[in-house]
Amino acid sequence: MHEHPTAHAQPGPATWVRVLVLLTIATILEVLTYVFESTLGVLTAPILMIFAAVKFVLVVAYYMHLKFDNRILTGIFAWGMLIAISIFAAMAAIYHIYGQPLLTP
Amino acid sequence: MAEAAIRLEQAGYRRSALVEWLTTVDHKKIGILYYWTSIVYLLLAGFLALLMRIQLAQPDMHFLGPKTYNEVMTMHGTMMIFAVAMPLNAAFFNIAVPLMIGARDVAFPRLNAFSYWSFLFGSLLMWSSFLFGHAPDAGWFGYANLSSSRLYSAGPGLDFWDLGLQVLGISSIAGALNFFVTIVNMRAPGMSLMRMPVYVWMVLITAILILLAFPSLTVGLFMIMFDRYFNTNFFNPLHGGDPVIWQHLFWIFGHPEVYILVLPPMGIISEVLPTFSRKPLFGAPFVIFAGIAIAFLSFFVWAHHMFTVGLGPVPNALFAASTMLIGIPTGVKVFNWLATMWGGSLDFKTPMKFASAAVWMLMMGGVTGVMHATVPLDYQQQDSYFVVAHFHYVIFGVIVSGLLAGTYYWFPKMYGRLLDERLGTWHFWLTFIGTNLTFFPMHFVGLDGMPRRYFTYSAETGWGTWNLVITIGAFILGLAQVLLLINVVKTMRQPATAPADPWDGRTLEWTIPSPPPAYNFAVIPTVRGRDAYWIEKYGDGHHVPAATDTTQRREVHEPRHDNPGHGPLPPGVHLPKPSWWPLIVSAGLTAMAAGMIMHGTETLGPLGFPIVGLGAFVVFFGLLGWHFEPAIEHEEAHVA
Amino acid sequence: MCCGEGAERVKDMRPISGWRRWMSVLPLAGLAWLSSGCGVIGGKIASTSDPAGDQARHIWDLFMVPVWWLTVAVFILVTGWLLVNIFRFRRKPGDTRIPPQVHGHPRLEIAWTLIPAVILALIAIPSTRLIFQLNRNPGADTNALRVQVIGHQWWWEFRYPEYGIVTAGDLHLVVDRPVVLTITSQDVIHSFWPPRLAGKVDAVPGRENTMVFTPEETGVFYGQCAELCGAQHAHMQFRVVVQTQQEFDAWVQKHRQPAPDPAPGTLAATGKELFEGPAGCAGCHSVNPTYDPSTPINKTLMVGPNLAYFAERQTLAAFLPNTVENLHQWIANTEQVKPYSIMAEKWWKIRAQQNQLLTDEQVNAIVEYLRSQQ
Amino acid sequence: MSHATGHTLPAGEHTVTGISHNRLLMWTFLASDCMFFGSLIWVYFAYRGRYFEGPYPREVLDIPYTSVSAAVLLLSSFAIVMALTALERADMRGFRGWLLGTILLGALFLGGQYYEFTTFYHEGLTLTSNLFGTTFFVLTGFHGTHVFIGIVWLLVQWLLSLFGKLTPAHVERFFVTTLYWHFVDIVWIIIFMLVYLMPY
Ligand code: HEA
Ligand code: HEA
Ligand code: HEC
Ligand code: CUA
Ligand SMILES: [Cu+2]
Repeated sequence: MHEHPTAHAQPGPATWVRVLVLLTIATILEVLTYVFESTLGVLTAPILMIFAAVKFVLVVAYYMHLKFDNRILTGIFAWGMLIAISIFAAMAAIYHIYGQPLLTP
Repeated sequence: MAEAAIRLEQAGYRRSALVEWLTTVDHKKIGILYYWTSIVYLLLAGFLALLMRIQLAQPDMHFLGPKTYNEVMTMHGTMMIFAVAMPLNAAFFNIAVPLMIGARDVAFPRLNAFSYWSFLFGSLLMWSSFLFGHAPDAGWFGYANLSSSRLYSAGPGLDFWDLGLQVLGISSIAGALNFFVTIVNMRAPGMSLMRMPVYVWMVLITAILILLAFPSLTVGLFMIMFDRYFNTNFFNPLHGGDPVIWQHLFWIFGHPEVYILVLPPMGIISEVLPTFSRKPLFGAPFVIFAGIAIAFLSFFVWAHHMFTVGLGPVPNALFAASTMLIGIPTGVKVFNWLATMWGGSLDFKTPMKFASAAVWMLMMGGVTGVMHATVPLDYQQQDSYFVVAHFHYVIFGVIVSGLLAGTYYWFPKMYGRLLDERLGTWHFWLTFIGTNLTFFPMHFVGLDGMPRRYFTYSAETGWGTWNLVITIGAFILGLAQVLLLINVVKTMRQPATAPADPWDGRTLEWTIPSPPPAYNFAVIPTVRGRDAYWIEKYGDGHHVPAATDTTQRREVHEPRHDNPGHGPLPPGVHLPKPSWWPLIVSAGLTAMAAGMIMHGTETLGPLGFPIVGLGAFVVFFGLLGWHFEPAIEHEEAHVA
Repeated sequence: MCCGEGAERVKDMRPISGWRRWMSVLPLAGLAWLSSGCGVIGGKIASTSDPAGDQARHIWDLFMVPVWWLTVAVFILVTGWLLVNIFRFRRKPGDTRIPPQVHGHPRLEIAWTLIPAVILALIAIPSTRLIFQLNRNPGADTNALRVQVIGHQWWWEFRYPEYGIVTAGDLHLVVDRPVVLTITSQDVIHSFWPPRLAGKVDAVPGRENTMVFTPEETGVFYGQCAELCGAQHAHMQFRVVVQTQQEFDAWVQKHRQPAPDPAPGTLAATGKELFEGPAGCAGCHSVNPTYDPSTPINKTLMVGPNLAYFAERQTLAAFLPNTVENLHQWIANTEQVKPYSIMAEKWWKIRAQQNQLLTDEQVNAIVEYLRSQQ
Repeated sequence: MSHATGHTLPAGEHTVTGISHNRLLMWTFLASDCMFFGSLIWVYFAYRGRYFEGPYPREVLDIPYTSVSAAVLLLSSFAIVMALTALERADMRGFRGWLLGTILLGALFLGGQYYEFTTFYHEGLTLTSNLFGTTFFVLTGFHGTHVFIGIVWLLVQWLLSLFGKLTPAHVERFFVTTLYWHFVDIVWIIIFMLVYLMPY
């Protein structure tokens, strides 16, 4: 079970800076997506989600060391995310696909 | 080796008994605290049930008024779930899990104490609502907007409920984190996951369920709090709010919650049946996997409590299907238990009686669960006594019976004494008969259309006859629980002479004296299979019993030593140090909740926020103190 | 039938002693008793086992076949196996034998995974079919009667938008004619449940639910609120009056007009004056049976139930028989009759505080007036 | 000194997995917190568009402003990971510098949120004005509370290090704090995308 320190290059400030650069670029692209919302149309939402997911993964994998750390931790966090996401996907379906419209007060 | 060490005197803390209990971080003591607190609550909440039963014994009774009835009913349900079933389970987590995995304590002993004190204070806070004449009265699931609007539930009753549950929720989450880490990180060498006792497996799964289920309740309770205190619109239809959102949040928590309650007792059954059948658990990997499957599925069935809310046919059909799926792994468990007994040498000691009855009652409650999952039937059954029958069969029949089995089974590990068998037999039979007499006829009145949460009914409904039977059953059931107390009192008067291994047990807790010394294991054992101790005693075909394998020999059946808690520490063992901080932090937390409740009242309103602030202050400095205090006895006061 | 089966099974087992044998017969005998329906359930005003509407009938049929009989099968399997275990493998005194240490049997595991799966499928398929049938698109029933059902703490309001009629407490329906109920609430969540006619549907504020069924017998049927809605949740009944088409038409005709005013000088006329004036009833109650049918379902007409043709009603205050004595009690003593009700809280108590409770004569006059509403 | 990624346990601790108790606890807690923020976010979404009176999101949300605060929080994540590396290398000056930087960036974010909230209040968006106000303030408010707790926690550690009570021997404990801080950051990544940028 014990994972030996892997052959990954020991991450250090150089890695952190690189990740920061990527994060900044992703954020800029995100805001640009928002600006060009009308041109992108229905694509806006998925594009935004992809950028957010990229940022999310970068922080979790590098800054939070999951990439270098014991796999168990990745498993724990991934299961938490998975359950949360699937419940809320089901909720979205209940509310926005099958849901009867609510009354206007 | 242990012999020699025993004669030394343990240095350090000799405090008064009271202080010792208040500051204890020993999982065994915390387990006992949990145990007795929840047993007292069982009697109190059971007493409330008896009040309800008197009121319902006949049509048009005038024993409890409508409001009082609702308060009694709500407090019965809420306290039974959150202050009896949850903490009674936690009691056995504490009493048994570290012993079963061969650990000296839990991973975070002080956090463990914090869980207990938060549970105690949170539940006392909620009980205290009776003293102020405003107990919560919106049912245990407090449906919005009845619960979320001061228009429909005036007075602080629902505030007690909301904030009390927040404190209890924090207690549960802290406990779950603790046991998760303990089980993952602190197993004895050789105890791989698949060699872990099934009970420990169920506790692990339960911890995960708690961690993933409670946040949703917390969020919902915050919303009710905001609606009540700050006039937000979460559940206010006049501004577009949808009360059904609360139902989703509650049942996303609430359904996993019922498995949080039932999985550990199922684990107890999975320990008791093999022990008293002298056979290993049949298909243990399947039983474990069934537990995992139940837990996973339980997150995707919540809307079966909402079939009549109007979600539409498609969601109803899907949730019905996912709900029915749970019957399959549960069936796997039931059949494996039955197969465990098959061909065994069954010794019907009291724990075995309760455990076998629980298997049967799981079937009884389970099949009515499947009827509820059959949506059209649920259109008739929902919110009727049929549901009350269903869940009392699983709750009383499985959870309480399972925990009573655990009580008789592990009592030697709590007190070094064996409970009386004859009284135990009486206790069992009265409980069994009482349970069925109380909860079986509820099916009939349910099918005859009696809705739950009715404080009275008229004679023309024809519900009177069976209700009388139910009431009689409830009194028998109540009487039966008194026998447990008598049994304990009688047993405690006798000397503590229980052997280390009274039942010819299979797991590690039976290798150490009853009750175990403060440090549990003088030498941490090495584990060679799921039935770790059984293998050492009798072998299992692959392994030679320890008796002939000198390399594995350990001191078993070691005689009890007087006052083991104060024996000397074996070399190299560090015990966690008693601490006041958990108690202080819990008190601060509860003060914050109490302040919030005051804020909602007219008379004490201005005091509210200052007390919240004071509580926050206590929590903050309590945490600092906690942080600075060395965690381990004899440890240099190094600070981090 | 089940009884015979049970008895045979018991014979197969090895009885140990008389009382034990008796103990094992008991549950099976009880089961037989239950399944034969020996008066354990049914026949009462609220029984789901005595359907008088198509929805309740379909549900009861599904309950009996296949659900009940499959349940019996599971019951017999588990109970039987458990009893065999208990009697056959009980440890004899002095027996120190260690039984064979059987760890499992993968093929058995597969079997008892599959068998329940099959049983569940046998339940799930007809169940799903019935779900969609019961939730059928209400638009299809062109000849259906349409009624709006509105829950209030603690009474039911019924609006017939097609006729512009509003009433409370009694729901008038036509036998063999489908009805589409549109259900909501104007305060907290309630649940509309006429057990002999249909299942229940929640009345949720801010939501509009529908329920479709066809009453199949004429008569007066009992209904009640099934979702905890506050102190008087138990006293939130209604009655469904199922009539022939002619009776119903006559009822509608009558209700398009208010009841004629009481003759001047009678006690009832005094009552009317009181009702509209000093007693303060008209602030919450209307005696006009019609309303503007374009009113949205979530807009309140009046705080209290409509009292038009009150004398015709089956119940009073959603739980009492509608008798003169009860009505008198209600007006004179609202707080005692139905504590926490809005009328008690917002009218009776306030009047009591101001020492302005109605005198006995005044109450009599109002009772007389309301009884004249027929 | 040991590297945080190297699974070196604090002195005296032995665990089956090689993961320290604290680290395992924190990750488990974060998995649980996913459900917490998940619930808040979906309630926000269930009510999205059910705003019967103004102000409406697009009237009040100031994207350029919030983009900057989002960047500030990202930067704080960077700062804290730099602090961690410094601590691992026993560079206490660097550690304190980066940690202070993190705290200041966090405070800047909170200040920005405070300013944003007050502006919204002036524009008529309050907790009770409509469902947008209710869900928006509660969601972002809970996030802000998490940030606040993080700041207090970091501040305590910074003070400890000033008095020499937080040393490179405590790198594991500090690592656990950074996990919490990063989590608060990733929650904001999601909120920023879903609440601010997502088209209405
Ligand atoms: C310990 C608690 C516990 C357990 C284990 C269960 C188990 C189950 N419950 Fe229950 N339930 C509650 C506690 C529990 N429940 C509570 C407290 C409520 C009410 C809440 C409230 O409203 O206040 C409730 C309500 C409830 C409802 C909502 C009813 C309503 O309000 O309308 C439903 C609906 O589907 C349901 C279904 C089920 C199912 C399908 C199971 C299944 O897990 C059962 C599976 C078990 C078996 C099926 C028996 C063993 C299996 C075999 C022997 C195999 C062969 C069997 C078959 C093929 C059928 N339950
Ligand atoms: C752990 C869970 C648990 C347990 C063990 C029980 C145990 C019992 N419950 Fe209940 N019950 C619930 C959980 C539980 N219940 C829940 C969640 C609800 C739903 C609430 C809601 O609708 O919101 C409910 C609802 C509920 C109702 C429906 C109320 C209604 O809808 O109006 C009824 C009615 O009979 C009932 C009865 C009983 C009885 C007779 C017992 C008996 O088993 C109790 C036996 C024990 C005793 C009787 C104690 C013995 C003590 C003494 C004899 C001494 C007296 C003590 C002192 C003076 C201190 N319960
Ligand atoms: C504050 C508003 C209010 C006032 C004023 C009021 N009522 Fe009521 N009334 C109600 C409400 C609300 C109910 C329904 C109570 C319930 O069943 O819980 C009701 C019920 C009734 C009923 C039973 C109706 C039914 O459908 O069964 C009668 C009869 C009645 N009121 C008569 C009167 C008379 C007569 C007066 C004046 C003397 C009066 N009410 C004044 C609110 C009011
Ligand atoms: Cu209305 Cu219960
Ligand atoms: Cu459930």
